[in-house]
Amino acid sequence: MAIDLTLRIGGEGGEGVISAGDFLMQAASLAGMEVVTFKSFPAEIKGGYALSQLRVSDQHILSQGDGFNILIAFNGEAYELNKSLLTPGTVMIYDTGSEADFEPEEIPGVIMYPVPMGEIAKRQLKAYITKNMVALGAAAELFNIPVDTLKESIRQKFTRKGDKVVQLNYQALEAGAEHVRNNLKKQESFEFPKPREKKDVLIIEGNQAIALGAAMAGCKYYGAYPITPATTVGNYLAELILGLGGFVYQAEDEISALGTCLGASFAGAKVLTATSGPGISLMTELIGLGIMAEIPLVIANIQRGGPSTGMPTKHDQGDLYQACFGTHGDAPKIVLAPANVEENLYLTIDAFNLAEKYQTPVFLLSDASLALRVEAIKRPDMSKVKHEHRMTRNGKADEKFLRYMSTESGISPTGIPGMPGHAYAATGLEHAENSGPRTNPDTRNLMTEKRWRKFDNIEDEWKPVEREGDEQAEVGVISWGLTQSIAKEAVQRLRAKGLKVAALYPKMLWPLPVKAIKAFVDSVNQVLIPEANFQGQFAEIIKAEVPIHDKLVKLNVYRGEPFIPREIEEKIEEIYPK
Amino acid sequence: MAIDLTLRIGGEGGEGVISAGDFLMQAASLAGMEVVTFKSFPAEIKGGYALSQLRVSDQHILSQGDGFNILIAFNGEAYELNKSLLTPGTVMIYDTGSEADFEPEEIPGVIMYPVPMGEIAKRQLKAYITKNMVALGAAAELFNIPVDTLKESIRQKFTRKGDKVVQLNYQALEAGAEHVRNNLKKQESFEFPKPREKKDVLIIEGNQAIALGAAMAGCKYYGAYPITPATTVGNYLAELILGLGGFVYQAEDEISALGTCLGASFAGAKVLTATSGPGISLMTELIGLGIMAEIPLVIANIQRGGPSTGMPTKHDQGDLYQACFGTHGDAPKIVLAPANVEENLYLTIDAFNLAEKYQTPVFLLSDASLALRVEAIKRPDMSKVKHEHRMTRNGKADEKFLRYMSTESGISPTGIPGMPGHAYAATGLEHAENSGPRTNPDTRNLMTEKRWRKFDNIEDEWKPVEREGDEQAEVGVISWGLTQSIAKEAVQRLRAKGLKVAALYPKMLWPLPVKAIKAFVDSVNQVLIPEANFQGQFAEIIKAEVPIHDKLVKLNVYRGEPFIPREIEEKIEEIYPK
Amino acid sequence: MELLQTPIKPKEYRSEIESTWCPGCGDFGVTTALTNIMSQMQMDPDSVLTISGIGCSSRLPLWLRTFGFHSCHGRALPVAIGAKIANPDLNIFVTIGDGDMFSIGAGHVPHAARRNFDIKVFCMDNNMYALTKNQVSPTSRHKKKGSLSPYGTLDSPINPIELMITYGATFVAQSYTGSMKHTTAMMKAATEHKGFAFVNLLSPCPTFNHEETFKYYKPRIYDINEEGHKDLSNRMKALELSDRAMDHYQESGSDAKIPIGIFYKTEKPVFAENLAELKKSYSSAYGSADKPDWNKIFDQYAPQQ
Amino acid sequence: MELLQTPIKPKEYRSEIESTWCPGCGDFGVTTALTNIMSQMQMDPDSVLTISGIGCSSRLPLWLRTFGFHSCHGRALPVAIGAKIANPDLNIFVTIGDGDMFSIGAGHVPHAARRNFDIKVFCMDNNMYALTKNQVSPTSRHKKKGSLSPYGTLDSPINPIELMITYGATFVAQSYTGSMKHTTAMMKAATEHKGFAFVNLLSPCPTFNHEETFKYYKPRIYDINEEGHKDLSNRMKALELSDRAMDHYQESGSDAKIPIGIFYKTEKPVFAENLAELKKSYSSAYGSADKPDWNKIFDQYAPQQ
Ligand SMILES: Cc1ncc(C[n+]2csc(CCOP(=O)(O)OP(=O)(O)O)c2C)c(N)n1
Ligand SMILES: Cc1ncc(C[n+]2csc(CCOP(=O)(O)OP(=O)(O)O)c2C)c(N)n1
Ligand code: SF4
Ligand code: SF4
Ligand SMILES: [Mg+2]
Ligand SMILES: [Mg+2]
Repeated sequence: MAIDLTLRIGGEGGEGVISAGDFLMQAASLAGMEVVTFKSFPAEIKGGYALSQLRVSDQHILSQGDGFNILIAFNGEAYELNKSLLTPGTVMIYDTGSEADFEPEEIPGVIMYPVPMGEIAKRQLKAYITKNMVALGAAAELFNIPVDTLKESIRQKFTRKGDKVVQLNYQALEAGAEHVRNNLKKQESFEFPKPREKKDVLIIEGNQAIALGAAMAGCKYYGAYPITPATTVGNYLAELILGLGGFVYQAEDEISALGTCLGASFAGAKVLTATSGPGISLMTELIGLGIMAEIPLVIANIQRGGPSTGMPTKHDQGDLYQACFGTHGDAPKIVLAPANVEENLYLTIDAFNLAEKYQTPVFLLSDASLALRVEAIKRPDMSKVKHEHRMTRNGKADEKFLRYMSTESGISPTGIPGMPGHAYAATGLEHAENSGPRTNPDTRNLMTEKRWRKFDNIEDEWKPVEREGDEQAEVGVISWGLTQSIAKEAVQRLRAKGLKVAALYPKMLWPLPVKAIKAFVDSVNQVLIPEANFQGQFAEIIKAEVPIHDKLVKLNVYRGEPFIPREIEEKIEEIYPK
Repeated sequence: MAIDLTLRIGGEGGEGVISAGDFLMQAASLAGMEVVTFKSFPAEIKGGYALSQLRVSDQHILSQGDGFNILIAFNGEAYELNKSLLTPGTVMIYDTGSEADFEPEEIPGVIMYPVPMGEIAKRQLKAYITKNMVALGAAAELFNIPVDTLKESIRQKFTRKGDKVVQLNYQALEAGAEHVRNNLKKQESFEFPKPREKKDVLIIEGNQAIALGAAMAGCKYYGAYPITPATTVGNYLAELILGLGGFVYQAEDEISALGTCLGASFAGAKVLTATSGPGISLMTELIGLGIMAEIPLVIANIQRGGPSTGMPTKHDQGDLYQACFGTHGDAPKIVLAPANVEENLYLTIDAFNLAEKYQTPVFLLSDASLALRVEAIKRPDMSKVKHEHRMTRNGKADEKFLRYMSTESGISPTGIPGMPGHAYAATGLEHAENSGPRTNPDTRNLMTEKRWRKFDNIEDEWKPVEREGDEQAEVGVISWGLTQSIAKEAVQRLRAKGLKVAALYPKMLWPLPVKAIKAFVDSVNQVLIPEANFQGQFAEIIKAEVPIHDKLVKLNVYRGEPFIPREIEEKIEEIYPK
Repeated sequence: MELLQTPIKPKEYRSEIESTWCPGCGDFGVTTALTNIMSQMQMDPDSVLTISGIGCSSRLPLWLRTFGFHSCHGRALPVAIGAKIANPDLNIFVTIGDGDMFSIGAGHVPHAARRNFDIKVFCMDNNMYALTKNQVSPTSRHKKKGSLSPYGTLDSPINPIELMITYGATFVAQSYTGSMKHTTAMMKAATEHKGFAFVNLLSPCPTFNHEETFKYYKPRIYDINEEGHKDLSNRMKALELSDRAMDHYQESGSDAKIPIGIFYKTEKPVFAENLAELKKSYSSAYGSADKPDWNKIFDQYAPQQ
Repeated sequence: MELLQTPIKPKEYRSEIESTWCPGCGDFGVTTALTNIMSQMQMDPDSVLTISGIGCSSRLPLWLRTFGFHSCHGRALPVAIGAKIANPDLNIFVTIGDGDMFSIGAGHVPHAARRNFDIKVFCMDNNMYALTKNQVSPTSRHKKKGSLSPYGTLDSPINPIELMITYGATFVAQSYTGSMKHTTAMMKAATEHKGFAFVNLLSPCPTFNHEETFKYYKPRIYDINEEGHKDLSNRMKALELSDRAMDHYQESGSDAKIPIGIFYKTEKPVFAENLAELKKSYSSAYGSADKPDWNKIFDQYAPQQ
């Protein structure tokens, strides 16, 4: 039988919750397992509730799962916050002894393994910070986690701190295991999948995938201002891009960050910025300039809870409206949204290519959960990666150059500083084909239509939608971003149960792939659109184009945590004809 | 028979085109006529094509009209740009003689009155700048414009420049009239309405009405940064508000402008800012803060052509999407749009009251044409003006104050610095009822729902919609902003012809008055939504809520000029069942 | 909310909201100094408005039982200005970070200073961005490492003291949160100053900044006022002194001393005074500002004969 | 586009787009000076990028047959920085107004200057906002009238020269567009300087500004370099000199002289040099930067044993 195990670690930020999870992740992929992580940081720098979750399987994994099989509770807060999920059949390893700040109740059917992790770390190892290792050691012993690979990943992380630190951590691991051997009896049958042949994978975090995708796409300039949860895109890119001849520029604010991106792109570079809602808000004016002057830009919005400063570390899909409609005036652009870490990488590459081809700003909408999710993805094959470059005139230097020539496609050949015979002045003013400012009605009409015409056939030129499930279904699910990966698991579960369910997974949200959505809607009796925002922003955007009002069921969470598959599954079952 | 006369003056910016129009406007209203003006400034500081148009009638006037009866062409450009509108029955007074730069062709049916305005001004009066007065004098003689009132308005304008200047202008006026008497023969029957009893009106420009409305609403702080076409709101307010104990603060940019408004409103003042698209774009982040911290704000967006710098002096209705959806996150707010100058005044007052009542930012969407439109409106009655004030707790100082208490209405009593026992720290972070930052799912859900609940019944609490026309109609028109005043004229013309036509005029665009729109849509067979933007932004917003996809016909202009009534009239006739 | 006892003790100026700062954070000293000063001056907490942007340091207003506004990153000064114009009687403290003030908020600073608003600005300068987990800020030394410049930044730092004097602030001082006495003295002098007052508070971040620590500062600090700088209104002298404030950043002069104390102080009419005068000249324009004669206002727009 | 003749004449640097400036506008002088300089230096127009924000002055790039970017209000510097980092070979001119630079763009200036990008900034200072029809700017004198402050502004002006020196610009000068010779000399010296160069160009607006006119400036202008200021790298001296640059704004000293010339000039590595060095140290990280060994990159993310 397939093994599908989810282990959650909860505790106070700074207690090693996140790093314990990372070691498990490393070890599991070293052992050739499939893995997906889910993490949640507190808003505080130190303290606050942190969560790290690992789902391992010998099969392909779609989402973070519905809950957990095993909880490792480092403190009372972790226990309290997860108590409701401790259902019969789940397991809890928890801190006990002299350092513990809580004492759990007994819950019928829940298997409890008390481990004095704090006490062992403090008294026996004289190093309270090894508490997470003691816990790991206990878990390893209980669930057959390959200790060698665990040690290997610990060694890699701590080796630069010296052998003493590595050994101390090994000891803590062993102490945890020993405590289990001496004091506890395994009362359930959970265990990690068996180690198997190592696959040729990369272990990548969401934001890291954007950074790597950008590098692979030929990005040579990244201008940004730090903001949670986007900063790490730049962290990952800073040295990588230098080795590729590019640069990460930390600007004085987001306006400047995007301004430098516009300048660098105008000068010919492929550019990226990553930010979150507040940063996008500040960039709004210059995004409009990119649209008016037709300058390629890739803008990653790692969404967090809004409005305003909101919840910087929490999951939310509330910035879709802004991406599509935030700029003043009639302002065409492209909006993409990846569903998982692998898509983060490949859609980033697509974003660069679309930006170059259509000479336009392209949004990439990720979010705080996807930013931190770690997956083991297949090693990319660079020979299969395509690179688009903006069309330049390459004409004779003595031919008149019309930068904004109203071509049939709406895309006009451009020039790059340094190219002879291509000099032109870009402007945010309405302009004539030669780029000179002009406000007469005919020019205005010509240019407005040209700017929009570029995108007339984008849905056909680039198939931005996937579909799965029954050709004619009772319920069809449309979702976007991280929610897709969760909806997918729900849909597959229901189909396994024999329900006639289908799903549509648009990767491009704007311009809306209307044809594909129309066709999908026609093929199902009800449409469920689950989204992690209050308004149901994508549902509304679809409704404006496709009259699904009667078929539509919205499902929204806005609590700062992603959907779990079961919520979508249950909603579909609820609306499914009985 | 009713007199309805439209006179257009066209020429180079700086030649007195606009001031000639203003004198006519003044004179006409002094004579008790109904008047509406339409003006268009060039983008250049000096030079460029300027247009001033006056429509006078003895009946109530709705819009700027379809074209003109009389053109006064100061130069060749004005002639060229208006040639196509010189249809049989129209009249052109034009510059001729030694200073003229053009010679018009004869157009069959068009009556031509050559007047050497430049020459008379330069040679006879030795003052080329009086050219516009010579033209006015000629027009006065031809069309029976009351010269006394014209002189009176000239006197009022120039009196502080000294009597010599006044006399010179009088002479120019007389010289123009004399030229007509001596050289031309009236060949048509156009004339101004007869002077009648003076009405108790105010002559007000669009932006001036916002300024006056704000003053009447109790605005005590205006923080802004100059931008065309919004700057004049502040110009009009600067001294007025000082006399009322308030202040106009010119900030270093729009971000700062809105930041100061937030601070002033937090401190208890009623505040306004006015800007245009680029300014709103920069304010986006702080608008979100106003929403999250629930701070009353009135934000007037005097729209111009976008995206980016676009067309600063041109008409456009392209910022509706941004007003409704521009801020990151799920961000509720109110969006109003006035249709004419009088509404500019009263909706501004409403905006202040709504901001206070709902503790929220309120947008007022005007535009570059409405900004410059002049109307004679009824003198307001201050005793009828209501003032809402934000609800404060007024509790005992020792009771626990929960600034963001989740009340049934969603509106929470607030406190103002200086009030004992109300101290709280506003924050853009998600927060608990006591205003402390909090990110747990329950609090998040509670607060998100509270923020939205405020607006659940706003359509019923404040009837933001007018309707006119047949109860069951073949065609129903929905429009917003300035386009309403034009659509109204079209609808009334068609109803006079006996067509079954109705119209809905929403004054609040967001939250969308869904009930009224649904009821209206149900009562008509087709829906026409004319808008001055490319995407049909309001139509799309409606479609998302009300499935009118099959009934809908969009009509869009995005050329930088408002609709004329005939365009809407003809479109309705075109889709009207034959 | 509890009723306050008179005299109000420092801890009564603290709110019920618990601090989220790390143990050992330099910013605790600023909170303590501020509540001490308010207590010493027996300020009515309901007349105090504490305003911040975003950052670790900017959380400070949340810990206080005064009115507070934790606004957006970089926007504390505009918010403060609006509040002060709307209600000149408020005592306004701006409590922010080096990044908030001199990076994203940099554009507001010269304009706030030159207008001489009566606002006290306390900048908690930890020489980097803490809340976003370790990036360089405008006050970071050349070559400092941050998450976006792990090789050491190419940038050279700004000099906050010199800038503020140049901008026209009428009170400019520096202190170090390792010395509660000096910090309190400087913040109090600023609070007592009438006009735009700026205190740069060297406030170590033990979690992320392992260079500019308490240990680093302690031996380097010296008090310029004690050591003879008394001619506080001499702008050129203040500039010269401030010019040396960052010498310790130079690789060559790494044991250079770090000046704390009042660099500059001058008297100038504050914005509110100028505005009050202006308002007075308009006060009878329509009868009275409070109960204006509206028809007198409307008449201005009526066609006149 | 016409082929260029060698040597390229000044007027060949002009584009086909016609100027919309008013007759008599001071900014014409800047355009002329710039085309003269480019011709004197025989710059390849295809290697020149002229960048501006929004304002009358900011229209300048449109009149040139170089690459140009008429960006958004206040954003010329960030755009210039991005372009310069992406292509250090470009010759970058930033041509903007006093409002664009010191009001809405104020936050970018210190950061551009302290990083010493090799960019030439020519600020056309007409002491007000012209394009929006007469408001005060940060360089407007106290009590100047503008449409939003018809009673005369309450603000005191900033001092552009002093600010730029404080910010770390490595070349700071002032000129006056009434003197084509001096304007050209200053702009040329800036262009020849390696590093961040700033020239404040007193450039009257005859349409709206009836105070700071050509007539006003002419008798007040004096050349500091001719009158003895030679020790250009002396920062303190430069600050002292600049301190007096706005004396003519004081009501008491209304016939004070107005200094033009080079205030400050120093040598410092430019950003591009530091960056080139940094890049070099990473250049063989993956084989080569141009043709990297991608598997070497991917290996960094592979679980290792
Ligand atoms: C518009 C915006 N951009 C970025 C951020 C992320 N951010 C929060 S605090 C901060 C820097 C804070 O630095 P500083 O002001 O020095 O405060 P510290 O944390 O060091 O006390 C940044 C970049 C934000 N909140 N808003
Ligand atoms: C975001 C934004 N705000 C405001 C404006 C309006 N605006 C255009 S130019 C200008 C001021 C220009 O002043 P300055 O830079 O001194 O140029 P000048 O016209 O005096 O040459 C303003 C406020 C704008 N274009 N964009
Ligand atoms: S991270 Fe640094 S600045 Fe922030 S609270 Fe902790 S110690 Fe203080
Ligand atoms: S308004 Fe002034 S600055 Fe603008 S073009 Fe005319 S003269 Fe020059
Ligand atoms: Mg800091
Ligand atoms: Mg200017």
